Amino acid sequence: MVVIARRLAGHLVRGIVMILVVATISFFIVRSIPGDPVAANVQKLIQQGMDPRSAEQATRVLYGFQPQGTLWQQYTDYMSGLVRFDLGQSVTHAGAPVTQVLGEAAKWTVLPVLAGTLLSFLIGIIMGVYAAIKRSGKLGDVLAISGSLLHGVPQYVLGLLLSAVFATLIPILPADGPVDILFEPGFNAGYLGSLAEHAVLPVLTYALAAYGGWILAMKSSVVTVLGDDFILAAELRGMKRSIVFRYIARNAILPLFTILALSLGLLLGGAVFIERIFNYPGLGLLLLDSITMRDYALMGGAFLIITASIIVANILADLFYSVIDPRVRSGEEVSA
Amino acid sequence: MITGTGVVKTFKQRGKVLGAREVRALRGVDFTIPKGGAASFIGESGCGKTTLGRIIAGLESYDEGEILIDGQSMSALKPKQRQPHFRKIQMIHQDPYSALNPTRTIHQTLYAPLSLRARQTGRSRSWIDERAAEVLSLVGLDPGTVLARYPHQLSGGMRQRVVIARALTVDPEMLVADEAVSMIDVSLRLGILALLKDLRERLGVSVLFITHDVATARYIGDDGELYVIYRGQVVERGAVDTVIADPVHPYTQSLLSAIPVLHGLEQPGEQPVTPLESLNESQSDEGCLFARRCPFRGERCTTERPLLRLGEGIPQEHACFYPERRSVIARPMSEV
Amino acid sequence: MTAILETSSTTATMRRNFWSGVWRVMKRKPSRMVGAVLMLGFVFMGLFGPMFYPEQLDRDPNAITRPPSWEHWLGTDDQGRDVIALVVTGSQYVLLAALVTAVITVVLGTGIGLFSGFKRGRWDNVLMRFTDMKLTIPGLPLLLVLSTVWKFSSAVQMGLVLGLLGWGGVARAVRSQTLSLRERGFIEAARGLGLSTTHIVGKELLPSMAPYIAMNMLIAVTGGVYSQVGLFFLGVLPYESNNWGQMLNTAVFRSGALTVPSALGFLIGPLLAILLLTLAIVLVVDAMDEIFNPRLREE
Amino acid sequence: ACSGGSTNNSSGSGGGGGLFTTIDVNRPGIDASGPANPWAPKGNSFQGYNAMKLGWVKNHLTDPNQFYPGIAASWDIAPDNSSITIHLQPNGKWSDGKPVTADDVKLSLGLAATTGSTAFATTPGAAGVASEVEVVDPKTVKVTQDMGNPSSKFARGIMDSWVVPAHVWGSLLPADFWDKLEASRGTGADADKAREDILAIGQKVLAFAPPKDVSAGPYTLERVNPGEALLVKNKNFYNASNVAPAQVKFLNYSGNEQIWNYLTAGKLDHAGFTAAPTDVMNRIKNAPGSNIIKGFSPVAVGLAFNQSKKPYDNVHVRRGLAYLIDREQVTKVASPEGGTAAVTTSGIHQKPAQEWLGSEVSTLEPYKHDVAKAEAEFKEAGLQKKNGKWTLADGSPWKVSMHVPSGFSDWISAQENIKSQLIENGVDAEVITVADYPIYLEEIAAGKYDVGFWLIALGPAPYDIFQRLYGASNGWTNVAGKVAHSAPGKGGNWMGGAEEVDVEGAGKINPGELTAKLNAATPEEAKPIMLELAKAANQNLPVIQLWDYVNTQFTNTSRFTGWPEQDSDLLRLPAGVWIQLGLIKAKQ
Amino acid sequence: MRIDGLTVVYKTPAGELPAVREISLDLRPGSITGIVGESGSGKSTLALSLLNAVQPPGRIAAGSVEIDGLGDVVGLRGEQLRKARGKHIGYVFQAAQNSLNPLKTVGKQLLDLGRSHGVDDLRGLVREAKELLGRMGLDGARVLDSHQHELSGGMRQRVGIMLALVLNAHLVVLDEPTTALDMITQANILKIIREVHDERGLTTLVITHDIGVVAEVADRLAVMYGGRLVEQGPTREVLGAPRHPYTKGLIRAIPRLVGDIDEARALPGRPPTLATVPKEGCVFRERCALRMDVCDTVDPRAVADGPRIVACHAVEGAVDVTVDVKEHA
Ligand SMILES: Nc1ncnc2c1ncn2[C@@H]1O[C@H](COP(=O)(O)OP(=O)(O)OP(=O)(O)O)[C@@H](O)[C@H]1O
Ligand SMILES: Nc1ncnc2c1ncn2[C@@H]1O[C@H](COP(=O)(O)OP(=O)(O)OP(=O)(O)O)[C@@H](O)[C@H]1O
Ligand SMILES: [Mg+2]
Ligand SMILES: [Mg+2]
Repeated sequence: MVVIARRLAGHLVRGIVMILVVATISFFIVRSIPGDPVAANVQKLIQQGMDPRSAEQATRVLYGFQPQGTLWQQYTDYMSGLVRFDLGQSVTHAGAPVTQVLGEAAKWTVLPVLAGTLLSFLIGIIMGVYAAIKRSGKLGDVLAISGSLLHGVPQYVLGLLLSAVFATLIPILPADGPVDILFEPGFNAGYLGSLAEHAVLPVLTYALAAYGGWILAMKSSVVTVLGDDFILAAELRGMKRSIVFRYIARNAILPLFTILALSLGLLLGGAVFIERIFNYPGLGLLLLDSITMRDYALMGGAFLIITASIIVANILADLFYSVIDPRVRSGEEVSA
Repeated sequence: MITGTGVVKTFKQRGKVLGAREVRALRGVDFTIPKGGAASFIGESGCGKTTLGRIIAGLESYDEGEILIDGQSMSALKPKQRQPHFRKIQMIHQDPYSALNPTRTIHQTLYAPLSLRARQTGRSRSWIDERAAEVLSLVGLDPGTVLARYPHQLSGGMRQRVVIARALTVDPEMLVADEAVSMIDVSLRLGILALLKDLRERLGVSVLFITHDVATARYIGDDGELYVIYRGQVVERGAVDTVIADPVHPYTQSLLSAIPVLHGLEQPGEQPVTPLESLNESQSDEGCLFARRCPFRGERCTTERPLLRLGEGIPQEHACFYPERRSVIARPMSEV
Repeated sequence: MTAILETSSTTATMRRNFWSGVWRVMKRKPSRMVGAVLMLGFVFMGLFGPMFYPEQLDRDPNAITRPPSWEHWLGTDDQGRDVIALVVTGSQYVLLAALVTAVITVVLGTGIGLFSGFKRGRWDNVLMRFTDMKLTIPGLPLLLVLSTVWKFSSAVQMGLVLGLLGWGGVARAVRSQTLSLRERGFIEAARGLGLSTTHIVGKELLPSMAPYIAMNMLIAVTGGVYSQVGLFFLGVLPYESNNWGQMLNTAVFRSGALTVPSALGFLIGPLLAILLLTLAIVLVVDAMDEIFNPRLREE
Repeated sequence: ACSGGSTNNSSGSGGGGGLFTTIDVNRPGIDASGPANPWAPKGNSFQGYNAMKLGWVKNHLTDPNQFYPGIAASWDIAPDNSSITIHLQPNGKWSDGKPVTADDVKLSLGLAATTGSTAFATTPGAAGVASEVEVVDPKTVKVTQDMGNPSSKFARGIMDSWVVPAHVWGSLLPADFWDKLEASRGTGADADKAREDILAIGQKVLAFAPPKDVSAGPYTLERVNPGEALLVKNKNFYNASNVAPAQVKFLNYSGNEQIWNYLTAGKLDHAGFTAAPTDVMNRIKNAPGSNIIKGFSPVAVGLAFNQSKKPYDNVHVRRGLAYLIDREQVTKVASPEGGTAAVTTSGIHQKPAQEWLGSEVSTLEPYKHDVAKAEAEFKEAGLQKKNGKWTLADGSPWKVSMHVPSGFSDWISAQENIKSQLIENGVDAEVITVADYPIYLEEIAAGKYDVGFWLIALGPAPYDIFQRLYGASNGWTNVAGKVAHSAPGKGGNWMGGAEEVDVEGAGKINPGELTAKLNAATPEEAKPIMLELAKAANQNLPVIQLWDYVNTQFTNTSRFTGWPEQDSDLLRLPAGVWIQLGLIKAKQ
Repeated sequence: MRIDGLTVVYKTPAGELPAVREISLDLRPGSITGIVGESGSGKSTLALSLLNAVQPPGRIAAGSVEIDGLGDVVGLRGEQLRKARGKHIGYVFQAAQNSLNPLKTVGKQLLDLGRSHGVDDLRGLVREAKELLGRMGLDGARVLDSHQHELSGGMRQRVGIMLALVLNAHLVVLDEPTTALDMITQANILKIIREVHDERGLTTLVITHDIGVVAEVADRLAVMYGGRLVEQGPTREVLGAPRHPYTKGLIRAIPRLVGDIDEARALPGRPPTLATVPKEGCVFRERCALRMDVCDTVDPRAVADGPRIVACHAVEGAVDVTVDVKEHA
């Protein structure tokens, strides 16, 4: 327990430092972005029919939410706000706190990412075991190559292909946002059904994209474990196949849990493509929008939260690992 | 000649974040290896033999103490200046496979140090080739067949000879052979031992032999000295045959008792010594390090640390308050 | 003297053996041949493809986003240009950028990994903390944010940025390889023999890692292709010449490839190119895995 | 004086019920946490549905001051534009049952002043600003214009204002607000302070989230999720009996391609203007019930030159390019449905041009696609043709480098097409996309581009039309009615035009000053000025007008009927206005 | 246990090559038999084939392994085979260091073992295990509660032995039980093996490359070379008077603690690998001082002389009392 607590403390310290560093980086990157959002907004209003002067005034009001002061002042304000979980106000959301906007979007990223990851994880590890057992046969080859291919193909290619097939050629699945508004939100069949229906394509894309990685990781993990002496030893002791299988599975899955947590974190960042393709209003899309709208605070916040989630996932992965692996639990170094 | 006095080495295992574990690998070791002489370090696994060997070969730093090579103090020199001195001491690794670069032919392996030497002494390319052939012949290999090969095309014994040949390219004054034969087939072992002995006699190279197998130590040269090391401390030191025949330290005695008896050929020793419990690294450092395992321990042993000394009419140095000769080793049937 | 002659001749044999080994590995599975052929195809396409087309592609304002036909196997784009011609001419930008990405990734990654793993100590600590941080910051969002600051106006610049962002993984891997090789006797022996660091790194370490680095390089190529195509697809990057990502973007967001099947060819073109490139690299890496497997060389 | 148009008073069932599905194309992303606040950029206030204005601006070719009734049932505009008296709907009510009163209007106009509004600008000397808002009786408000710097658009500025309930929003304005507003239009420290205060209030207004949507419109907001918003019928709406759809579903706009999908699937009852490639358009047309209504859109796009850069400083080069570019082809490739190739380049959309200039239009040079003429112009400009390629006078290479913000699909297609056309005729060209619109605007204003696209002819007010050509972008600033000009490359003059231009048939004119005059001119006064400016634009060619936009509205007749006619002046208004006016009926 | 004509082949790129060839060996009940051989001589392969557990790409090509009360193991399949393992034959793994599941405590693995073999009285099993561990000088309760990484090499090896014996197997195979242990631990383990063997009346097979180990514990000694058994007999006799030239050479090559150093000699040449084992004739001839022409072509038969069996043409000629050992193809 002491070991875990110590690890936790260490991770927290490092995690916090990382987040501060990332926040600093993102702050300065974001501030150095060219392009004048004020001018852009004025032009936009003019094109919508407002006359130039009122467009300017309207824009001034709007951009009053932009932080003021020297760069250094802005930076210290930003950092001290960060400590209070205050990421500033979003310009495009008329001064709504960035955290609130992010929270709203995060829901819609977490849902499909979680579902997709878990789905692909389950299927991936099962197929990975197969691929490992049949590794010298045709089936193993096919599984491995298809795994590599899926792993290799970028998400947007999968997303576009799925979209082209299921939303364009045979339009049986929606690709327009997360849920149909007509259903009263809550725990009712209509709402949940609509939620599920809308989630099919994005989740499938996540799942397919991640599945390849799982199958490869599981395969190599199982192959390693199969080569471990204790498996042969268990067989030679006449252990039941089911028990031997459990030995293999548990030892093989263990390293994958770390990757699982990591990939959850990474997927949050990679969600941009899928959210763009399927109009899923999550963090990725929010980041993309905030960039085109030059909503500095929102952009910085979205970037930060995506990064922070990865850092947190890292920490959780490590802690989880130390809970399930007795070697780590007792403080012994285990090489990944 | 190389001498060491009070060499101390402590490994700090860096903990994850907080706290570090210390391993006291060497606790003040003195040794002298004369030019052309031989010395053997024996001891249980983890007692610090390899560490000491590496320190002597200049591959590891030490925390305290002094090492003199031909009278020159190493601590007084800058790392760069030490190098030529340490080059006179070459290490022969335990695993002859990993000691050779699998991607380079034997010729390439030998060529690199030779060309360095040729450059330093202004000799021609042809000298390099002559010398490469020469060192190979010295270790009993046929240059014609061996030079063009890759390590994996050679047997373990041949590889080990190549390793020795490579060490010879820099005209070393001393070879440090760390478990140099333990990974070599039984039938070939003696060949390597004989080779080392031969090199000693013919080239005047001194040999430091590190092993846990006392019998092999004897084959390097019966005129050599045997250092029995226990938990980073020399507990007995003397001429090889003296120590083998008349060990006085209980630890030496238990080491020798542990040597299997060739029942058809030998008669077991009369007073075998078996330690009371097995080695436990974390036990206290107070008193004699061996006290807890020693069947003969007295009162003093738990409170006071015995130092290596001569005395009590015993020809070898020993670190025991109650030294006593015991006949532990097996005797050939013919002698009985 | 004889030794030298013999050595060179035997090294030649060794090399021949190596290539025959390669051949054997390739032959073992026909898929690998497919991979190699595809790979060569892409290299050829990147190098010479554009030569087969006029600098200004033929266009036909009366036949924009046409579905595949005999004349245009994958249809036409929004300017009435042949999609295949676009894929081929667009490959140069994509592959060049990917190559630059890969080279920088591998050079930086290997350099830093080697340095860090070899020097250890403080530098290692600093570099690895830095690498850790790079690895933690998700690439795509960072690229998105960076794309607003940086004008990736040429393929080389694009590759440069992607490379600068991408070396973390390789550095990590190379470092751990270096650390494990360091522990191997032969590196220690080389140090004991007083061989120079240049020799140790250049002649002993690098060759042992070469296959590994080569594989990383291939994978970095795909990474490079995906990131830049992805960025163009999202439309956050300006472009001057056509490339696959811009094609995807145009097809989806301007030509309605996801709305009308007639423009689907326009979408399929670049998608197919990416799929085939991935396939080629997957298959080749699969083969390399075995070619460089020491167990195979044992035989 | 004008009076409000008639509402469809045919009482009765209105063919009620049904779900009306639409999309707000002007605002990407429906934000689930957005407040029902018409000023908030991501608010969930939908114009014409749950957000009401005093009146709804008609899509008129030339007159900016024509409206359909909204909160106001009728209005009287003083002949000299000095005031407007607004009569509210007699039985106008908020959705919570409270009546809509003149106080609500006054508060709303105050709120408008804080967030930036034409009629309530806080800059000193601004044109067309209200000097007083007077509550005449509970259902009547009178607003007076400050005649120091009048604008013909004054009435529009008032009528085109949101109205929100005072009992919900009242706390936002401090008691001394109107004095502050007054003060803010002056100069000096007090005025600065007042402006600061108003700015601060404006921000509060923008961020204000009413606890509940209280609307005087036909609908109130029921719920929102990130993709969609649902509105339900407001029983207290003054014309509720004529509002047919019981519910309105607003879809999220995340890109044109998505609207295309909805339209081809026949999902939307109405969608505003969305550019679509031909194939897509054909599919949309083939969707069951699909109904496309086209009408006037007071915008045109032009290829603008930076005259500080060679060779674009030479008018013959610009003319040569005008001859060389086949505008028909460009339009066909880039915006076949959303635009018509500009007949000529006058700075005015073709339709109002006809109204303003009448037969004079034909005197303008049409710049019909003509390679020979183009070459002649190039020669005149001193350009040389070598090996079939045009070079600058000194023989150095010439490349027409066009910039375009990425994501502007029709513009990109157009430039790609222009590029091909130019190259085919020996003029080297390239298209460079710019990451996004903000950067594009910043860089074009900084004079970094040689050539780029620029929206022009933003009608219907004459001043607005030419301000795009002879306004800030070309060096003229109009502060408090005083016109000044900056030299090319300075003070935002990125088009690099000279202060005076020679116009055949008019002599030397100062187009900036002429444009400024349009602000307060009556239609009769405006006409000759418009002609002079059109000539200037036509001959001097600061931009080549490529196509005039066509407003394309997509509707679907499967579920509802009563859609506006082609070219209706309702077309640029959201369907919510059509609904509240009682036009839309459920299909029987 | 009787091993008869056992041949095990591995599939390699050069075809199927025998790693164990026509080995016949009797293990007398209650005896400890030691098999020595250099690396690659086929010891582990032989040991695995006794449990019919040769791993692919290897397979048992011929021969039988008869075990009293079980029949021919080579013919066993599936459940039968599984039940035989552990219950009838205990196996102590070559790398017993790693023969435990790193994620489970020893106790849990013990219970798994019990369940696998249908032991109803799991408490009894635990008690038995503690007793065994205690017998080997360990604190049973603590060890059962430990994970693999909490045990030292010697302790793990003892746990391995415990797991092999806890189901009352009477036949125990130990593959390199002391490799990678240091001298003192090795001595301890060997002592334990001897004692447990005697107490339980086991039939034990110890496989090692170290003659010393065999000499210390085994009653009978068999020498393997290139996949063949070249000599077998009572340990003391074989060591005292080796007959096969390989055995002789091997014994001569052992460094000794006393006596003349120079008497020790290395064997010339090097041991064969799977690919270099001669297909016909004597496998040892390349390194043999007594090589004759017949050695090149004819496989020497294993010839018994009392308790001793030798397969060498040179010895065959010298010994006249020859009894044929069953020959199998
Ligand atoms: N690099 C290192 N970091 C930390 N501890 C180390 C390191 N090298 C050795 N040690 C520790 O120092 C002690 C002595 O190790 P050393 O390798 O010298 O023993 P040895 O006598 O050679 O053992 P063996 O017979 O197993 O080779 C051991 O406890 C070991 O764990
Ligand atoms: N999976 C395999 N595939 C091919 N050959 C194998 C395989 N396993 C073992 N061999 C070969 O079979 C021969 C006998 O191997 P085995 O492991 O039985 O030897 P061993 O006597 O136990 O050696 P060691 O002392 O190294 O454990 C060796 O030549 C080895 O190379
Ligand atoms: Mg060691
Ligand atoms: Mg073995």
